[in-house]
Amino acid sequence: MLENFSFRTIVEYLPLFGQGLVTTVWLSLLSFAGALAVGIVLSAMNLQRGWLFRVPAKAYIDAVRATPLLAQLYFLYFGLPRLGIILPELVVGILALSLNSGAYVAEIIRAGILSIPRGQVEAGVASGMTYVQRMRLVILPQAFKVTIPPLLGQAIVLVKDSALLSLIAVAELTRAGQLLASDRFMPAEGFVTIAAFYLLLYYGLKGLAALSGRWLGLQPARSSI
Amino acid sequence: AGTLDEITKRGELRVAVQTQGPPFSLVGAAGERTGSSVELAELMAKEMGVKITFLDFDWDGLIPALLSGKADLLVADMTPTLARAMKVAFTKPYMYTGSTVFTKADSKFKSTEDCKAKGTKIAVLLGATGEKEAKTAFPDADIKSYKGGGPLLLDAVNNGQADCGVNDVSAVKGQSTAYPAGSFTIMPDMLSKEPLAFATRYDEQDLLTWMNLFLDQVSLDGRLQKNLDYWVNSDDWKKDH
Amino acid sequence: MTNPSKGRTGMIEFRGVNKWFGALNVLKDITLSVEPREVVVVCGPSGSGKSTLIRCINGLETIRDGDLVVDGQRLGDPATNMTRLRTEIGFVFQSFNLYPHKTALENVTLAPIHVRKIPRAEAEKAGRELLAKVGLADKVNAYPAQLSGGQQQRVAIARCLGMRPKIMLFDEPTSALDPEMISEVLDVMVAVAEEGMTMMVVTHEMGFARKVAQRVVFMDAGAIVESGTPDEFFSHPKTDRSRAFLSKILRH
Amino acid sequence: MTNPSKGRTGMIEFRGVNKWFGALNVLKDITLSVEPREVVVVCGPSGSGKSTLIRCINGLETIRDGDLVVDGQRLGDPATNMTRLRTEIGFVFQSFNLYPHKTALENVTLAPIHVRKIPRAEAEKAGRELLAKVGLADKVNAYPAQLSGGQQQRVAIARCLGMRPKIMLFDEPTSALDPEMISEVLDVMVAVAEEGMTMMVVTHEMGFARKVAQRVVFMDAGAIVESGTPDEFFSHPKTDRSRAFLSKILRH
Amino acid sequence: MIWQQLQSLAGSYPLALRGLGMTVMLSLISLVLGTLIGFGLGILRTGGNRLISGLIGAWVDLIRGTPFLVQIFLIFFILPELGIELDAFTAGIIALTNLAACFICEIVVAGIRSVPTGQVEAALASGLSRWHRMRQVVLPQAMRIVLPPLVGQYVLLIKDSSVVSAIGLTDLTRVGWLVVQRVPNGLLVFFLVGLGYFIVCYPLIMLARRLEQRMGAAHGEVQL
Ligand SMILES: Nc1ncnc2c1ncn2[C@@H]1O[C@H](COP(=O)(O)OP(=O)(O)OP(=O)(O)O)[C@@H](O)[C@H]1O
Ligand SMILES: Nc1ncnc2c1ncn2[C@@H]1O[C@H](COP(=O)(O)OP(=O)(O)OP(=O)(O)O)[C@@H](O)[C@H]1O
Ligand SMILES: [Mg+2]
Ligand SMILES: [Mg+2]
Repeated sequence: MLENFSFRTIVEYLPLFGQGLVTTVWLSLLSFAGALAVGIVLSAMNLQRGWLFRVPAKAYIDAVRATPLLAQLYFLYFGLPRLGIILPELVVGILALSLNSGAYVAEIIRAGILSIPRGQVEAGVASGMTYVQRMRLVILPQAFKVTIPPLLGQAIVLVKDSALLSLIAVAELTRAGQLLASDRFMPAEGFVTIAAFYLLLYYGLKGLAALSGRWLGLQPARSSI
Repeated sequence: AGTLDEITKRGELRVAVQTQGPPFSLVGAAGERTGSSVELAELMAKEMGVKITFLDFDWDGLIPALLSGKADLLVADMTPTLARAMKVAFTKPYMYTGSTVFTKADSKFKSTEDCKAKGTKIAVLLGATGEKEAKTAFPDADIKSYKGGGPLLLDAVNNGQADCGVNDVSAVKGQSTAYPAGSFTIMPDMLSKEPLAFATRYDEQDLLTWMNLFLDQVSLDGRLQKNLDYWVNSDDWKKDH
Repeated sequence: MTNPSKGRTGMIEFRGVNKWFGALNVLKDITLSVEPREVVVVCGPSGSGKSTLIRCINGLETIRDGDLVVDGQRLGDPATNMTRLRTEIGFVFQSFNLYPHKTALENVTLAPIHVRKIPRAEAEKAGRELLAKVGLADKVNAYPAQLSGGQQQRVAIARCLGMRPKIMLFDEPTSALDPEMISEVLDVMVAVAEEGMTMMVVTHEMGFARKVAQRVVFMDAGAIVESGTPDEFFSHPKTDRSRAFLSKILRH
Repeated sequence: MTNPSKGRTGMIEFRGVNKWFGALNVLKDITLSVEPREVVVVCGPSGSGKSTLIRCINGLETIRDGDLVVDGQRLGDPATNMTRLRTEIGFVFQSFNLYPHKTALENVTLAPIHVRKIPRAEAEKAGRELLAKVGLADKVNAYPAQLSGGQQQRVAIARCLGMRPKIMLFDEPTSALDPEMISEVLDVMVAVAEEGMTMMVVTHEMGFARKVAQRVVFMDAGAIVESGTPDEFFSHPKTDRSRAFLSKILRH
Repeated sequence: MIWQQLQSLAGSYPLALRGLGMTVMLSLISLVLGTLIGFGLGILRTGGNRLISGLIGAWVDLIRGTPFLVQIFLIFFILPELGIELDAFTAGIIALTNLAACFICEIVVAGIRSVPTGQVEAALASGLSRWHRMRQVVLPQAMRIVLPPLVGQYVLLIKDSSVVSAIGLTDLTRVGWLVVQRVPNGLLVFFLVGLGYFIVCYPLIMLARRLEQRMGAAHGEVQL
């Protein structure tokens, strides 16, 4: 397959890959925004003392983590119409990605909040702040800092996961490669190109993570033991 | 030494299949691999006097398997387009079929013409020839490409995620049997007439020649027709699988 | 700055207070009254319950039985609004606990703006004055990480003063500091005491105790073992335990 | 226990040592010689380079220019086996740095078993004796988290002694301790000094300096500003900087 | 109709069991191998050698940054062109092991870096060799940080193993695809597939949470 590797065909398909890339980027962005929303709500529920909110949030997070995205996607895609809800594929896809990533985001936020030293909470309590004030003024701004890098890690996962949406007829990046593979029978060209584009996105996000780390003044990791 | 020598020496014919669904290639209730194409391949191995090994790939893996030499030939309900033939060698066609349009029985889309309306949601299979044809036949429609086989197209149309589906007529007929009779309307007119063929590599000329001869033979002695009558032109297979 | 409170009773009144952590009785039948404008130093061996004692006063720990009345309000009483009460009590931690994401000035103004609802401009003006008072006029916009330990602790004290509390509690405010920074913090504490603040200070800085405390309270194993003026306590400790303790901390 | 070394030169010899952290010159032209069996106390304000100075001796920091000769071996010389040399040098940290997942005895025997290749049984016997010597015979099987700070630091000293080093370095060994625990650690250090160990001790415990040090070295801003016997240094500090420093740490 | 589909599904249980077996087998082997290799890579990556550390870093990035499907294709279909012929199962194991090793390497690196500098310095100061420092001092402490995300990563890898169906292995997800040909009810079929994964993964998630709580308790986790 490699000896006849045809760069010309790749160039010919480049506009298609371009469109796919654009779709992947904006649907990932939307899904990530959704995941943040879902994650914030879930982690807020998860941090409650009472079981009423905590238990459903935990159950949801576990169920999402323990099952493949594919199953979740089909669950929504085939399941919603049975309830009479027919949504466009893109919407279902973004919903599935948001609901899936949201569970992971919730865990990241929770870990971030719990990483804030006890003394910070006590300082807030001692100066007469209410729970909401403490959260808003003391804990969340600090937790925000420590959650940025893992959140960007989750964004990387989400971008790669979005490839699964090609299954429900969303024309994103992976699909462009599949098209090249099936129209021209050039799988190597198709998939290597996809890989290159995903790698590009990966390095973009990684660079962003490094930059944000520097902006936020996080310590660079020690390099050797 | 040619591929045929190799196969004989190996004592094994390696066939890549894609399990697209009835009637060409499916997995029966007990997990057995069967279908029209599958039985033809088995017949080939029998005539060669070797045993057969099926390599089961999804669409993504099918072509690489052939091109990388993991499989000797590829047996699927595949249309030999000219673009594809730039890469792999197709046998002569062993049957003709074509894409057709189907809708849910009580749909407001009653004919192929109805489906040409702007914004109609049309389900096709990713990479299948039906995808191309739908694009030309329904330029104003909203074409949705699905992966994972014909039955999912039926499911999408049945659920209302698409208004119509376009797929190989034999596949639609075969696969709609999983639904209560009369669930779907299959339009009588065809979007295209297409051959189906097996594929192998261009560096396997001996095997290609042999396969063409095989197809001639089985159509002359009626075994091909028997296979097609059982699998494609009737529901007889449902009784056994 | 202070606001001497309602007549008879002490500003802080422990009456037979007990506290348990699980099976451990960390405060044993504590009875203690601190008058308005009084400065009380608490000392004792590690684990004797000093921190727990003062943390009860602003409700960072809850007590099991006995009464604890602060500024006339009984803790644990449903009628007592703890959040309100806490605004009357400043608490200085051993480990400073400044908000690392806020500048010195923001640390000082955060609670006045959001809890006392003082207009930002006014709060900032007061904040600058307070920082100047603790000798940090030039560090107004520095973040905690840019300050030495002694400077951080002085910001923490200014942060408490910003709420104009009636009571200030200190939990070993100098023991996380380098030796040369201890005096700069003690100087600020002395100044606060001299303005008439009611203070309870857990510390082993005996120089400070001699200078400003009206009373030294010695705790051991959760109980108040001895209590008296600094002179009495340092010159004539009454119990073996306090003698042993003093010999250890004063020897080197 | 000690093993006085090869004749003329000091056990530790700094000759014109310089060290930079980036643009910061943290050690400036340090020249200093420590004789076998000598005890040298290093003091000075925070950030003056005291820790850096003693960390260079066992190669926890590397120097940029100048010579540093320890026990006759020049650091940075390819012929010098640092890992070997380090076994001759015990280092006691401010924050103890006991291995939290090992018991007191395991902390003491880890290096003897794996580095000195002493049979386990023998190492454990020696370890128990050492723990007894620092007053912790009953804590042999306790984990660090179950020990007080003073106890942890005593285990850390025993851990160093277990390697039978020729030199012991201490970096503020008591400044993370509660006041009553300081003396128990200082007592152990005094005992070690009295057995004739070569020691360099960064500390502000002036009682200790007066008692066992032959020399006090005062550092400021990376340079050795003054050096003399404890009596000279405490009674007649020669420079303004040392006077100012002493007034701060001795005042309270 | 649902009833008929359920009956038809029930008939496919041997296939489903085989698929589940394949998923478990693949995951088990590659997770064990991946853990060993991942620890090795992690230790090398935190070592002093910049070249080795840089190479490992670049490799991990490459693997994390590209779709697993592409990796598996390269190993199964392209390696033969270099004369390395692998059967599908071996190729699947190699691809998954490599993926696991790369993710685990990152976790191990984070764990090792979380061990306080003082611990390493204490070990250095007492003359412990690099191997003993790792073995006796750093790794045992790093495990506290490593274990919970490690188990969490196992769950992700088990789910990723479904991609091997592209090279012709019949794992649990592939069984779903095959069955849906005959029983065209995506909701039902993939619900059951999800259930299969849930049965394998949920205990691991519980384990990860238990570990996290144990570690958290040791650190004194707080209520807000
Ligand atoms: N949250 C807690 N849970 C259980 N036990 C606790 C808790 N906090 C403190 N203790 C225990 O209560 C006792 C008193 O603790 P406290 O911190 O009040 O002592 P302290 O006198 O302040 O000591 P130090 O000088 O070390 O600060 C100790 O034995 C301590 O171990
Ligand atoms: N790893 C490092 N990187 C950069 N600068 C450092 C590093 N370690 C120490 N320094 C700087 O070097 C100077 C000397 O530090 P050192 O720790 O030796 O001082 P010290 O006298 O031990 O102070 P202290 O009493 O606070 O322990 C300080 O200004 C410090 O900020
Ligand atoms: Mg305390
Ligand atoms: Mg130091």
